[in-house]
Amino acid sequence: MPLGLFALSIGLYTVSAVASLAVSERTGGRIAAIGAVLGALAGMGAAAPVLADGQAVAVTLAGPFPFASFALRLDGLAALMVATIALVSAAAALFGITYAQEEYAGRGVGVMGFFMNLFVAAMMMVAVADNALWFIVFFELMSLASFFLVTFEQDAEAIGAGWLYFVIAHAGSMLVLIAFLLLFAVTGSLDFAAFRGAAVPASTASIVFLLALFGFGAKAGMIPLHVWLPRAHPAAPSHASALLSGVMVKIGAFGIIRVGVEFLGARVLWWGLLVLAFGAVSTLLGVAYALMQHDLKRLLAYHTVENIGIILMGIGIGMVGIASGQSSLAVIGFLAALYHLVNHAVFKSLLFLGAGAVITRIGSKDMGRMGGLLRAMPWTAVAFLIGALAICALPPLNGFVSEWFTYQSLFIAALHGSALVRLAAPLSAVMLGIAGALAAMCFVKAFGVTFAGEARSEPAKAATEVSWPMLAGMGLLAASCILLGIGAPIMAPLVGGVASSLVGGSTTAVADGVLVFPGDPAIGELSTPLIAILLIGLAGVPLLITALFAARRPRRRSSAVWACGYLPDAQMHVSAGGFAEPIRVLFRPLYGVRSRAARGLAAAADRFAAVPGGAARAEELWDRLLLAPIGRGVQAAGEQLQVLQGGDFRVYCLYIVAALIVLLAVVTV
Amino acid sequence: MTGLQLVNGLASLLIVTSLLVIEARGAAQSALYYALQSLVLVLVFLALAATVDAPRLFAWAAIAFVTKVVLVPAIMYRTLGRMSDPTLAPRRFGLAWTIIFAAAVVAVCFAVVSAIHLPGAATLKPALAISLAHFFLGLTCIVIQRNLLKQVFGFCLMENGSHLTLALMANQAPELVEIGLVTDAIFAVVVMVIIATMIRAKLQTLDVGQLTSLRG
Amino acid sequence: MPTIGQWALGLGQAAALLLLAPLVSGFCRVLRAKIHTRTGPGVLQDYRDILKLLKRQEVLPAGAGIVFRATPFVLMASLLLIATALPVLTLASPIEPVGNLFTFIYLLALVRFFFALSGIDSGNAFAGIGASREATMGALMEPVLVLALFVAALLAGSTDLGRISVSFSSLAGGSIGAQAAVIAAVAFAAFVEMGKVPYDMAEAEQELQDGPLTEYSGPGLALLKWSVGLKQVVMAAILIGVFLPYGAPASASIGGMAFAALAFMVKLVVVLVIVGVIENGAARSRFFLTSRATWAGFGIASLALVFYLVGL
Amino acid sequence: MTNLAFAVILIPFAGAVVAGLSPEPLSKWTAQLFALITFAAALALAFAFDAAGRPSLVLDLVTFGDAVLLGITIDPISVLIILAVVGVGLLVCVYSAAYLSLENREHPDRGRRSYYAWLMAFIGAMAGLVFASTLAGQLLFFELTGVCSWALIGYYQDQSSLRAATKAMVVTHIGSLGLYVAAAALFAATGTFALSAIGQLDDTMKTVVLAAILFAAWGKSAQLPMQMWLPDAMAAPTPISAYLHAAAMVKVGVYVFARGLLAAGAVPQTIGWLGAVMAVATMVYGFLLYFPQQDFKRLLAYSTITQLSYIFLALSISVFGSPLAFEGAIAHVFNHAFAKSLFFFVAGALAYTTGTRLLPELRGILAQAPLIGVGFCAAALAVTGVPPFSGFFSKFAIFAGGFQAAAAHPLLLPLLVIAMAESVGSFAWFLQWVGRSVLGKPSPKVAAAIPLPAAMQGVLLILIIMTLCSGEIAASWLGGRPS
Repeated sequence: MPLGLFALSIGLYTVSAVASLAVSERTGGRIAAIGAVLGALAGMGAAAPVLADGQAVAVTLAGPFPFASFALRLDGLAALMVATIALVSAAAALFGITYAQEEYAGRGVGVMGFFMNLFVAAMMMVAVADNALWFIVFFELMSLASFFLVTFEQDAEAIGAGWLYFVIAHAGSMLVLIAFLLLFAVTGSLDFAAFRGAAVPASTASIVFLLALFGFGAKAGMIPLHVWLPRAHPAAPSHASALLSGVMVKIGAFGIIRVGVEFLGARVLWWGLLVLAFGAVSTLLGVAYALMQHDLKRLLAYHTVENIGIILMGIGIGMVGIASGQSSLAVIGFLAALYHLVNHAVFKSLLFLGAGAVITRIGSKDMGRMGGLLRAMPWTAVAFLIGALAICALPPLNGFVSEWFTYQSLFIAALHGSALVRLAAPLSAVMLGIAGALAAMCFVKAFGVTFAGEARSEPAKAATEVSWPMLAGMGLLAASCILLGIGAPIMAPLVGGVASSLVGGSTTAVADGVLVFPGDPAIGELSTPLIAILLIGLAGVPLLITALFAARRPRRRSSAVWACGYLPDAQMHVSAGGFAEPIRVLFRPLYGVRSRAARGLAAAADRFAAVPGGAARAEELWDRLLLAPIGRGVQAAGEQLQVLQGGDFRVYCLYIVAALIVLLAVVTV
Repeated sequence: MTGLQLVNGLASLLIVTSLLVIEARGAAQSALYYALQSLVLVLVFLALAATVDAPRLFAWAAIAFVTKVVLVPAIMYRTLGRMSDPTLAPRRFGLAWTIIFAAAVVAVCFAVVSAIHLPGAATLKPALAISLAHFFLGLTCIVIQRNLLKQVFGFCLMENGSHLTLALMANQAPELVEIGLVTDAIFAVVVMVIIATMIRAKLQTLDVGQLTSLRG
Repeated sequence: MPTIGQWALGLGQAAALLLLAPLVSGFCRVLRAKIHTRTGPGVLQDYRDILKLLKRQEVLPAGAGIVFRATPFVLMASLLLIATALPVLTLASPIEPVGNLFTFIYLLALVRFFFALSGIDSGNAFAGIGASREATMGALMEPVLVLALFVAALLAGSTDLGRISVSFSSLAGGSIGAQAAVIAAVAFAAFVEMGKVPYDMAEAEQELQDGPLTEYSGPGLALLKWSVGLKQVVMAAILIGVFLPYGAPASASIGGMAFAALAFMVKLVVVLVIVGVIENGAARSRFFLTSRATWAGFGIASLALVFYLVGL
Repeated sequence: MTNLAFAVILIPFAGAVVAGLSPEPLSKWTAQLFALITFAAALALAFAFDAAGRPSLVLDLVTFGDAVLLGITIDPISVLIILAVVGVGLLVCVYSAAYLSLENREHPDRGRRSYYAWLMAFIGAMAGLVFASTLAGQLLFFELTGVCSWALIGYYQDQSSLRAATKAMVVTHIGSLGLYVAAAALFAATGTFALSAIGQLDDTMKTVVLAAILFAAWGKSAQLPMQMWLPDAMAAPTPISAYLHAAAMVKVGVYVFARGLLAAGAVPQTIGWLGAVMAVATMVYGFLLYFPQQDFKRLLAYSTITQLSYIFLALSISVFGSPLAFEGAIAHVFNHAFAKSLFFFVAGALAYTTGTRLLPELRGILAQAPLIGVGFCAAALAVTGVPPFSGFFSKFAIFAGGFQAAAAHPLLLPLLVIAMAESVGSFAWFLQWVGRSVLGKPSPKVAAAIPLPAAMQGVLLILIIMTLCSGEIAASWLGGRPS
C-alpha cells in the first residue's frame, strides 16, 4: 500500500510538472501548486504507516538497464525523509501560488512550477532509490532541476552562483559514484541490498566512507565544501530556496547515513569522530559568518551550514556509539540528528518563506532598507519570530528539543566514551553552546533590524501584509514548528524507532507520557508541554501585578524616541553591521580563516588564467612541428619529380617503351 | 630469287620509305610517302602469302590496301595538308644523323632477333628484325621531330612495324584480327588528327615544345 | 510527572524568590552605600520604587511593536520558570522535567533573546547598542557556563540539577580538584550574569542610559527592574543551591526545608557581601577588553575538564 | 535479412548517383527520399533481426581462392550502430536541405548537387563499413569515407576549407596505413582477410594486427598523435561537421577497433595498456584545449576528441576482462552520435540565425530562441554525462566496467580517476558556456537573429528527445542479448 501511495505522489508531481509547461502562465503556476500539495499529501500518506510500524516496503522492477534493476525501498529513514520533503513542499507550493505570480509574472511561472515539482519528485526518489545507478540518476536530476531554479533570475550573479553550485554538486556526485563503484567492484551487483551485507575489506571501506563523506558533504554544505550555499540559496526564488535549504541539504546528511551506517556499518571509530569534527566546525563557522551578513537570505543560508553542522554532530555521535558498541548512545545520537533534520527543514523553510514575503514588499534583500514591518506585516512578523525562536533552540519550540537531544548524546558519549571521545564530546558541546549564543544574537539582529524599529525606506513605509496563500504556507510551517516542539513526547518515539532501525533494532525507550529522556530518565528529563504550560501560567503573575494597579494609571500614550534631546532620525537606528561589530572584533581569529582561504583561491584562479594561453600555443605547436615538416618534405620531393613530367609527350612515349622493355626483361628472367 | 628473298627485300624497302616519311618537309609529302610505304607493306603481305601459302594474308593485304594505302593518307592529306607553322624551329638533327641512327637501330634489331630462338619464323628472321627496327624508327620519328604532325606519322610507322611483325609471326590468324588492327589504326589517326587541329586552333602552334602547359 | 507536593514546593519557591528579589537588590544598594561610607536609601527602597512605577503612566516610543510590550511579561515568566526548578530547599529539583542543565542554559538564552530584541524594537539608538552588548556578553559567557555545567554533570553522571547538587553535597566524590574548579567557574559565570559593575555592559548607566531599559516606563519598567533583580537572585540561587548545597535535606521534610531556607539565606548574604566588595572594588572596564576576562573564565572551566579527564 | 543489409548499403550509393544527376533544386529532395528509404530498410533490418532471435551471422561475398575479400556480418552491434548512422544521416539530409540556402547568414549558398551526392555516398560507405566482416572491406570503406570527407569539407571552396580538406585527407590516410599493415599481416599469417581469422593468430601476431588497427583507429578518430585534422575540419558546412565529425566518420576508427577486439577473443594486455594510456593522454590533451577555444565548433571538435577517447578507454578496459565496459563503449558510440550531432545542429542553427559562431558574442539564446536554448542545454548535459540525459548511462557503464576490471588490475584506477576528473572538468566548462551564452539577456547579435526554418526546428526537437532516450535504447538492445 505505502509504495502505491508513493507512486501516486510521484505521479502527481511529474504530471502536474509537465502540465504546467503546456498551459498559460497563470494556470500553469496554479496547476503546479495544486499538484504539489496533492502529491505532498500522498507522500505523507505513504510515509506514515512505514514510520509508525517500522516495516520496510521494497519493490524491484527490471529497468531498461541489464546491469542495474530499478529497485525502490521505503524503510524508516526514507519514510522520514519523504514525510519531511512532503511537508515542506506542500508549504512551499501554497506559498508559491501567489508569490510566483507577483514576483515573477511574465518570466516563466509555468517553467518555475515545472522545475519545482521535478525537483521535489527527484528528492523523494533519491530517498527511496535502492540501486546505485538510479540513486545517482535522481541525485543529479535533483541538482539539475535546482540549478535552473537558482539561475531563474538569469542575472550575472545568479548565473555565477548557479554555475558554482552545479559544478560542486556534480563533483560531489562523482565522488559518490566512485564510492558506489568501489562497492560494486567488491560485491559485483549495483543493488543496495548487496551493498548492505557486503564484506568490504577495511582499507576500501575507509576510502568509500571518505568519498561518501565528501561527496555528500558537498551537497550538504559542510564547511570546507559550503562555498556554493550562501551564493546559490539567496539567488533562487524564495519558495525554491526554502526547499533548497530546508530539504535538499538533508539529502546530503541522508546520504552519509546511508553509506556510512547502512552499507559500511560504521565499524571504525575515527569515522564518527571525523563527522563530529566536521559538524562542530561547520556549526561554529557557519553561524560566525551568518552574523556578518547584510543580505537576509545569505544570513539564512549560512545558518543552514550551521544547522547541517548540528545534524552531522548527531550523526557523528551515532557512529561513535555503533563503533564503540554502545547501542543506546547510537540510537540517541541518530535520534538527535534525525529529529534536528526534520526540525531544521521546518523552521528554515519557514524563515525563508518569511524572508521571501518581506522581500516581495521591500524589493531588495538588504536588511538596511527594511524596518517597521512589525506593524505593517504582523502575521509574517509573528511567523518569522516563531521561526527565529525555533532556530535559536529556545524552549518550548522544536529547535530546542532536537538540540537538547544533541547535548544529551554528547553528554552520554563523554560519560562512557574512550579517551579521545571524552575530550571531543565536551569540546563539541562547547562549540554548540557558542553557536547557540551566536545564533540567538544573529536572529535578534535579523528579526530586530528587519521587522522592529522605524521603517527605514519608502517601500518599508508602504509595506502591506502579503496575500493569504503565502500566509497559509507560513502558518502551516509555524504550526508544525510548535507541534513538533510541544508534541515531542509523541514525535520522539517515532524518530527513535527510525534511529534504532539504523542501529540494528535494539529498542531504546526515549519517551514516557509527557516526559522525554535520552534512554535513561536518570540522565536527564525534558517535558516541553509542561514547560509551555508553566510559561503561559507564570506569565499570568506579571499580568496580575500590572492589572492590580491598572485602575490608578492614566491611559498609555506614545511619544518620540528619546535621543538625548536631539530629534530622532532613521540613521540613529542600530544597523545590521553595527549590531554584529563586537563579535567581529572579539572573534577576529575566526574570520581570519575565510580571508586566508579567499587569498588561496585568488592565487589558484590566476594560475588557471595561464592555462588557456599555454593550450592555444600547444595547439598550433602540432601544426608547426609535425605537419609543416611533412608538408615541406613532400613538396620538395614533388619538385624533384616534377622534372620527369616535362610536358613533352614525346618523352612520355619513351617512358612507355622503356617500361615495356623492363617488364619483358623481368618476365623472361 | 625465292619468295623469301623478295619478302626481305621489300622489308628493307620499308626502312627507306619510313626514312622518307620522317624527313619529308611538309605534312602532305609525308602523307604521300606514308601511302607508298603502306603499298610496300601490302606487297610484303602478298609476297608472304605466296611464299608461306597463308591464304588469309591475301585478305589482310586487301584490307590493308583499302585502309592504309587509300583511306588514312587521304584523311591526313586533306586535313593536315593545310596546316603549317612558319614559326617552327628547324630540326636539330641533320639528315645524315638520322640515317646513321636508323642503320644502328636496324643492326641492333638484327642482333636481338638472331639471339631469339623462333621455331615458326626461322627463315623470316631478317624481316622480323626489319619490323622491329621499323617500330623503333617510328619511335625516333616521334622523339626527334618537333612538329606535331610528324608525331602522327611516327605513330603510323610504329603501327605498320607492329602490323608487319604480326603478319610474320601469326599469319594463320583469322581476318578478324586484321580488321581489329586496322580499325585501331584508323581511329588512332582520326583522334590524333582531331587533337592536332584543336591544338592548332587553340594554341596557334604545332611545336611540341610549346605544349608543356599540359603537364600535371 | 512531579507530585502535588513537588508542584507546591516549586511554585512556592518561585514566589518566595520573586518576593525576595527587590530585597536582594535593595541590600546590594545599601551595601554599596556603606562601602561609599554613606547611609544609602534603605533596604526596602526597591519595593517602593516598583510600587511607584506600577502606578505611573506608561509612555511608549513611536516605533515600538508587540515585542517591546510583551518582553517584561516573557522575562518574568521564564525567570519564574527557572526559579521553580532550582534545588534550593531540597537536594532534588522540585520539578524534575524542567530542572535540567541544558533547559536552564536555554531558558537563560530565551531571557537574553527577548531582552535584546526589546532593545532593538524600542527604536532607541542607545537601546540598540545595549541590546548588541547584551547579546555579545551572552556569546562570551556561553562557553564558560556550558563547559562548567557540562563537567559538573559528568562528575554527577547526570544532567539533572538535583542529582548534580547531591553529588556536590557529598564532597567525597573523589575528584575534589575538578569540583573546586567547577565551583570557581560557575561562580565567575554567575557574577558576570548578575551584571555587576565590571560586567553591567548592557545597562551601563553612564554610557547607555540603562541600555534596553531606556524606553521603558511605568509598569513595564517596574516589571523589568523586578525581573533583572529576580535574575540576579536566580543566578545566586543556582550557585548556592546546586554547588554549595550544604544544609539542604535529601528528602522534602518540613523541618529539613526550614533549616535549608535559613542556610540558604545565610549563604546568600555571604555571597552578596563578596559580590558587593568585588563590585565596588573594581573599576569600569572597556567593553572590547571584557573578552580577556571571559576567556580567563573559560580557562578555569577547561581546567576543570582536564582535572575531570585526568581523574583528579 | 541479408538482402535488407545489402539494401542499406546500396540504396545510398544509388541515391548518390541520382542526387548527383538530378537538376539542382530536386537534388536535395531526392537525397532526403533515399535517406528515408535507407533508414526504413535499416529499421526493417533491426526488427527482422530481433524477430529472428538475433542470430549473429557472417556472409562471405567475394572470395579469391581461399582468401575472403569482402563479406558482411550482422550482429547486435552492427545493427545498433547502423541505426545510429543511418538515422543521423537522414536527419542531416533534412537539416542540410534547410541549412544550405541563401538566407543562411553565415554561408549563403545554393546547396549544390555535389554536396548531396557526396553525402549519400558517405552514408553508403558508412553502411558498408559497419557491415564489413573483413579487414579488406573495412579498408575499402575506410578510404571511401576519407574521400567523401575530403570532398565535403572542401565544399565551400574557400582557401581555408580546401586546406582543411587536404589536411584531413592526409592525416586520415596516414592513419589508414595501419589498416594496410593489419590486412597484410593477417593475410600473410592466415591467408584470408576475414576478421574471424584474427582469433587464430598467436599472441605476437595478434598484437601486431591489433596495434596496427589501433593506429588506424587513432588516425580516423582523431586521437592524440593524429588529432590535429579534426578542429580544422570544422571549416565544413555544419551539417557535415555534425554528421561526419561527430556522429559517423570519427566513429569509424572506434568501430574498427571494436570489431578487431571482438574478433580477437583473448586480447594480449599490451594492447589494453597502450589503448588506455593513449586514451587518457588524449582526454587530458583535449580537455586542456577547451579553454582557448572561442569558436563554438572548434570547442565541439575537441569535445568530440575527448568523448572518443572515453570510448577507446572503455574498449581498452574491456581487454582486461570486463564485458560491461565493452557494452558501455558501444552504447557511448550510440549516445554520443545523437548528443554531439544535436550540439552541432545547435551551432548550425546559431550560425544560420545570427551569422556568428563565436561564443562570446552569443548571449541570452534561451530568451531569443527557446528551442535552440533548450537544445544547447540538452546537448551540453548529454555530452558531459549528466543524468537523465543519455551520456550519463553509457559513461556509468564504462566506469562500472572500469572499476570491475580495476579490481584485478589496480593500475587502472588512476586512469579511471583522471577520466572522471576530466568528465567533471568538461562539465564545468560547458556549464560555464551554458551560463554565459544560453541564459541572461540577449546580446545584439542574438537579438537580431532571424527565425529558424521549420525543418531545422524539427530535427532539433527529434534529437532532443533522442538524447533523453538513446541511453535506454542502447543499453536494453546490447544488454538484452539472449544469453
